[in-house]
Amino acid sequence: MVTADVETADGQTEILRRMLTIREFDSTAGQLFADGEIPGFVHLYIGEEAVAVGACAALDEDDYITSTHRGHGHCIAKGLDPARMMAELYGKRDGYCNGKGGSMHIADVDAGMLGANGIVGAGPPLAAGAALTAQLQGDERVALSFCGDGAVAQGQVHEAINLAATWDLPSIFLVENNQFGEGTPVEKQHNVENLSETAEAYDIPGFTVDGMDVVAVYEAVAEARKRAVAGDGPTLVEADTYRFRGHFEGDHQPYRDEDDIEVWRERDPIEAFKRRLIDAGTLTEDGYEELKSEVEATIREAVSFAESADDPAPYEAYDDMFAASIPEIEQFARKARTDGGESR
Amino acid sequence: MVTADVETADGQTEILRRMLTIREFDSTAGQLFADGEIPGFVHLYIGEEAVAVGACAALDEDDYITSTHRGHGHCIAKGLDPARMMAELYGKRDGYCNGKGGSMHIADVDAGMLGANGIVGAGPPLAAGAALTAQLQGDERVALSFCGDGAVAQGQVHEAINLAATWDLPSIFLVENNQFGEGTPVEKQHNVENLSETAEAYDIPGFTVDGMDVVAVYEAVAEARKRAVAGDGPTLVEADTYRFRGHFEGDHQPYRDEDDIEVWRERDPIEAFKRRLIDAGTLTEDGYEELKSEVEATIREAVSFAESADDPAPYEAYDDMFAASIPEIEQFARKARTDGGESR
Amino acid sequence: MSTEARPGAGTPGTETMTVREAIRAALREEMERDDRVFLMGEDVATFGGVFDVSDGLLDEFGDERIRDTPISEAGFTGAGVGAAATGSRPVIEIMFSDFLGVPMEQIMNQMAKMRYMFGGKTDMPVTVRTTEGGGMGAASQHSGTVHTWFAHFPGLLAVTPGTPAAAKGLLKSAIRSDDPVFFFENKMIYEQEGDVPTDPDFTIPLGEAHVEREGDDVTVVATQRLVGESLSAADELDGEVSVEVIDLRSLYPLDTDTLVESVEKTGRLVVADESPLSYGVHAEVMARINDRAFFSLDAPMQRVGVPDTHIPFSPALEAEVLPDADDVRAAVENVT
Amino acid sequence: MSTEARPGAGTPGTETMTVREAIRAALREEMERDDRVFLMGEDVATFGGVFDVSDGLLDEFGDERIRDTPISEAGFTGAGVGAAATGSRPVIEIMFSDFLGVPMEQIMNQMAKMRYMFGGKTDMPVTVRTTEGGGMGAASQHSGTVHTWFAHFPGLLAVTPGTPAAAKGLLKSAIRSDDPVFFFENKMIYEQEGDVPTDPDFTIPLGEAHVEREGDDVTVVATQRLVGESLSAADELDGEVSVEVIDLRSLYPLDTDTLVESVEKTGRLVVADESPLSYGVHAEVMARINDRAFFSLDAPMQRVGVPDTHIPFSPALEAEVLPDADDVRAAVENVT
Ligand SMILES: Cc1ncc(C[n+]2csc(CCOP(=O)(O)OP(=O)(O)O)c2C)c(N)n1
Ligand SMILES: Cc1ncc(C[n+]2csc(CCOP(=O)(O)OP(=O)(O)O)c2C)c(N)n1
Ligand SMILES: [Mg+2]
Ligand SMILES: [Mg+2]
Repeated sequence: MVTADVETADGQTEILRRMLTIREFDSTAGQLFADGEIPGFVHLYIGEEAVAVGACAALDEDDYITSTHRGHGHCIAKGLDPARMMAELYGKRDGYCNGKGGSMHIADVDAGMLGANGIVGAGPPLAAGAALTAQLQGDERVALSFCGDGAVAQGQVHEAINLAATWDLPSIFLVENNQFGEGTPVEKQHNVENLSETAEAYDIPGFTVDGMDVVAVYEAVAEARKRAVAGDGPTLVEADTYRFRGHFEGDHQPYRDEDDIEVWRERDPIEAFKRRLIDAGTLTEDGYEELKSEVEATIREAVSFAESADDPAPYEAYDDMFAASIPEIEQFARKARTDGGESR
Repeated sequence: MVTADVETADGQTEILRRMLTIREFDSTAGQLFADGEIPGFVHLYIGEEAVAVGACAALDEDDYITSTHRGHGHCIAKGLDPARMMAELYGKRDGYCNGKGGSMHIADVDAGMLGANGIVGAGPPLAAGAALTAQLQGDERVALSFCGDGAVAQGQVHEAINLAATWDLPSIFLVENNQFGEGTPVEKQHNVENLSETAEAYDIPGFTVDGMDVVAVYEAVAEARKRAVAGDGPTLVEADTYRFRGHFEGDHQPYRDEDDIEVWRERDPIEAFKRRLIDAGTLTEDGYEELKSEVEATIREAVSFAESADDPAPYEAYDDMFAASIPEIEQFARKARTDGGESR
Repeated sequence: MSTEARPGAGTPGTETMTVREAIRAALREEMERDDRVFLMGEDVATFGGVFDVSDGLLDEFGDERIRDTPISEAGFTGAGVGAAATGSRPVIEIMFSDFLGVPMEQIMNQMAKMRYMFGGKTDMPVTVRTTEGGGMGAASQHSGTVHTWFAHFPGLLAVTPGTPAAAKGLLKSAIRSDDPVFFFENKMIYEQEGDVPTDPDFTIPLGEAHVEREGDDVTVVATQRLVGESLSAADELDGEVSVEVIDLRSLYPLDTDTLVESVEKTGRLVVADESPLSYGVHAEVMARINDRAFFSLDAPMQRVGVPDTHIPFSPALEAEVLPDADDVRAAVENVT
Repeated sequence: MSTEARPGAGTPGTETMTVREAIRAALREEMERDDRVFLMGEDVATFGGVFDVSDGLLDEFGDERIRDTPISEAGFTGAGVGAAATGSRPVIEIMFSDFLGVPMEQIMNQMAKMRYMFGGKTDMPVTVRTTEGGGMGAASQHSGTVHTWFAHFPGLLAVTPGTPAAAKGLLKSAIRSDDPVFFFENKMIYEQEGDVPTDPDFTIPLGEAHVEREGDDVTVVATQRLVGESLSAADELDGEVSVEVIDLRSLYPLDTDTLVESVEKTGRLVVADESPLSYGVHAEVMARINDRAFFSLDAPMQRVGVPDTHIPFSPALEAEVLPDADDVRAAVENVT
């Protein structure tokens, strides 16, 4: 069953809410990063909301996804809690990874979210594996892997799709073509016009859809999911989209200028969907504003949750390396527990 | 300039000679391996001669090739000396690699032969690099990479072709589809009908040719070479062929039976080319027998050369690790030179 | 009992089998015990594995659980990681350890790190089996011993059995473990025989070394093929020098206690392992002794390994760089 | 002289520059000197490298020689190997050392082995630059220190500069070398300043350690960021303990002579390196001292490194596992 049905009013509201939540979460995260509240790297999903939301809406709650370094959107679209996400960005104990992962590694395996991933191209093989579990267990789960246009150049993406195609794994490969890998435009990374042409190398269906249109993404993924569940193997969906921010926060973007971005801002996926619902009479401006306020409140709460959450204690650095107790690590953990840690 | 012109009588004889040389070399190597004369692994090229010979005939002498674990055919086709090849199989000092490489690593960099390779899929990136040197130096060299049907599943093959396509590297990717990767048939490794469909993922020309027909291979590679030299980038050529022997010598071949092989034996590439020349009046049965005797003599001489060549001295194990002199290795080399080696 | 069973040589509850048979028996028993376990790799099914280790298992378990893969080590290793994170228990065969470079990204950044990065929110019950070692003229790309990499990299466990019993017991523990375990098979000892317990509950804990032969004068810590070579060297030296031989068995975790106890007795240490010497397993074993038994040492510790070269093809050269009983013996003589 | 030149602080023939500038200057000088040299990697050209190391070089040398690549580390590293075998002299940037798993096959089986397998019939003049280390909250997949792997694997040279001068001199030697050299840049010291010779013929030989500070009581052998941390610790201890600090500079070959000479004087050794401790660089340095200066040692050797964990994201946790001056100081105090 889809998690948000694009045909129903409730589903549409939910889809809009998720896109707004991503936008608000990431705008806030960008600000907090600039303010020095968030350490490390942050890659924002602003402009690409329709891709994650359209795709995850068409999935079943039990389905798996794998994500990328630009993972906040996928997390929210898959139903993760913005408060625990934000706490993770802050490196707090109540974050999804207890502060060990940060922005690039948010995961909730029980929710089918197999992790944001700092390695470009690493997700597709993981998704193939989740799909293999589903196939071996004979259940109806599907695994969808998000990856960027740049990632398509990676060998392991090729290997994963070939494996999934050969074994008819219940899987979907969703390429988020946001026109760049860091500062390198897609034409300097690939020779094809559309990355969906890659599907030909595996004799699987491949489609390019408008990634600024949440309905188009939803429909393509819904179709792909049907095929996957029917045992017909993987589908490759390329969603054409654009990132409105730099590659990471702090990127001075020597590779493009404001005008380039402006063209795409006019196709803002949230604006577009809102317009569509208003035109269809399913949404009012007031209703939209109300939704927006709710979302803003959610994110404000997420930030206060994150701010007030505890830092992990130094000795927690030694937890979770292994299921088993390993003497090499235990000796340091013991010491940190007694002396409070930091200097060994 | 091509190394053997399929349009001329001399070229045709040369092509036939090379195919016969491969057949004779590998039949002999197989026998010697069975007799315990050759250590390690030996992968024979018997049945696939038209591929290497057709391809290398269409190349210029200065062009580069990269090869595979099944490399004897590529070596001979590229003009390497069977005597030094056989000496390498014996592990002798006069072998191409001074005994350090064996069957799987025969190389002659000066002759543009960048090595047989024990790693499935490793050749294409190397060929891309050789083509990059050619491109940077602005000369007319081309790099051709042989790889198997199985290798096409490897990520690094994908990366290499994508790189070559994006950078218009003067390169040719020649897939030898001999229907198996070890004991696994091509259909269990790939989902496409023809591996040349892979070319679509890079928007480069891709062709499937009859790999039992040396002229077909020659023509496809000659075309591809023209494109490469003109700056139009890589071509993918799939040659459909078959290996008549096991994956390696000693393979008991549980994955196929004699009948499967028989079908392909009827399309023996040497027989076919001989027939064609005889039918065209360019070759007589006598001429053929003479050529065959010459080739047999060459291989007999290669074997006696190999047999009578010297084993390397133990201390030579320490040569060639680095261009520089490295104390860590020098200490052992010194010891081996003084005490004769073997036990340290 | 494995189909290849022969009654154990004198020891009750054991049977005599080769290392190959021991590994196959461990696979069979664990697949029978837990249907989430499956084996995948290149030519492990129809072909039975290039070293015949999984021969026959396809017929017993079918092609869903004994799976031939495309030649895509990164893809299927990554799929193993994804499968392990979602409740399966894959055993992955990488035909030769030299090929571990292909899936290394999935190993180092996903398999090894996922549990930690996710704050413990997933198990990673995956076993990677692979072959190591020179001695069959397979040349540099099919003869390497790379296990130090996996012992060093955080988040992975690594074992290197030297006997059939260790092979069976450690592989069973590896498959039952919720952590990723690398299981390194030296390809020259597949035919080596020994007594192996038949009890399907027999396992050997990860992280325990084993004294194979007691002695008083010198401790030899060995791995894989060099366990047998060290035992031969000890036999040869019998009467002259009393040599204690320990099969290290697990590289990580490392059983420092057993090693320290032995060196406290003997005061002398030789480490024999087929890794290249510099930055190899040897150095870590020595470092542990330095940490915990420094004042027991009577002489500099010795190492026996490959002298920082690749493994050359020619038998004349290969014999030069591969360590054997003579090298162990020379090292022992060096410190006594 | 680099464009960022500032007159050296007092030392004639030098200029003061950061590690980043030193690396850039080395690249520039070697590209000017030899037109077979080129740089390739992800976003090294238009973007100037994610750590700005190659910033400006695109304008100076053009996009043939400063090349942005697709995200294909195996492909372009392999292309670097193929290019090196055919007469080019590539410098390859792998953005983070954690990504070295992607091209590992090309590194271990092609780059490292080609010369040997071919019986010496090719040179392999390739340099691989990459960044290592924790300290910026980049989490486990962007903070690793993996250089032990490359020090261990036969056929590769590996250097780990700790100062701007070492960075410049070693990178120039690496590029001029006909062997593959891994050049490991700790990302936390890019801003560290120091005096660097301006002579374009200035190089530092591969395989030479350097005494950064003389002392009598304890030898601290350090790498990368920990060179500076060790110098701070030595300053703090000044008066109490006289600490000799050595920048190891080259992991392979390892300058055993310089280390032995120092330990023969001090009798005590601390090894400080950001690798995970087990099977790390530390153990090999200790093993060399065991081999050659065992009888000079007055106390067990000490190691300072990462305690076998990955680098966690949270600053609170990251500080716990990352070694610093305090840890070096504690280790020094442990042996004195
Ligand atoms: C294996 C690997 N190589 C390089 C990087 C550095 N890197 C991080 S994101 C990125 C660009 C990815 O581009 P794309 O796949 O299109 O995703 P996008 O950032 O556009 O969402 C690069 C090169 C990495 N994280 N992993
Ligand atoms: C990376 C890697 N994986 C696996 C192998 C083992 N192996 C050697 S040859 C081979 C089959 C190769 O098939 P193909 O590419 O079709 O070449 P063919 O043997 O048919 O010529 C395999 C799996 C290898 N050498 N390298
Ligand atoms: Mg992108
Ligand atoms: Mg094949």
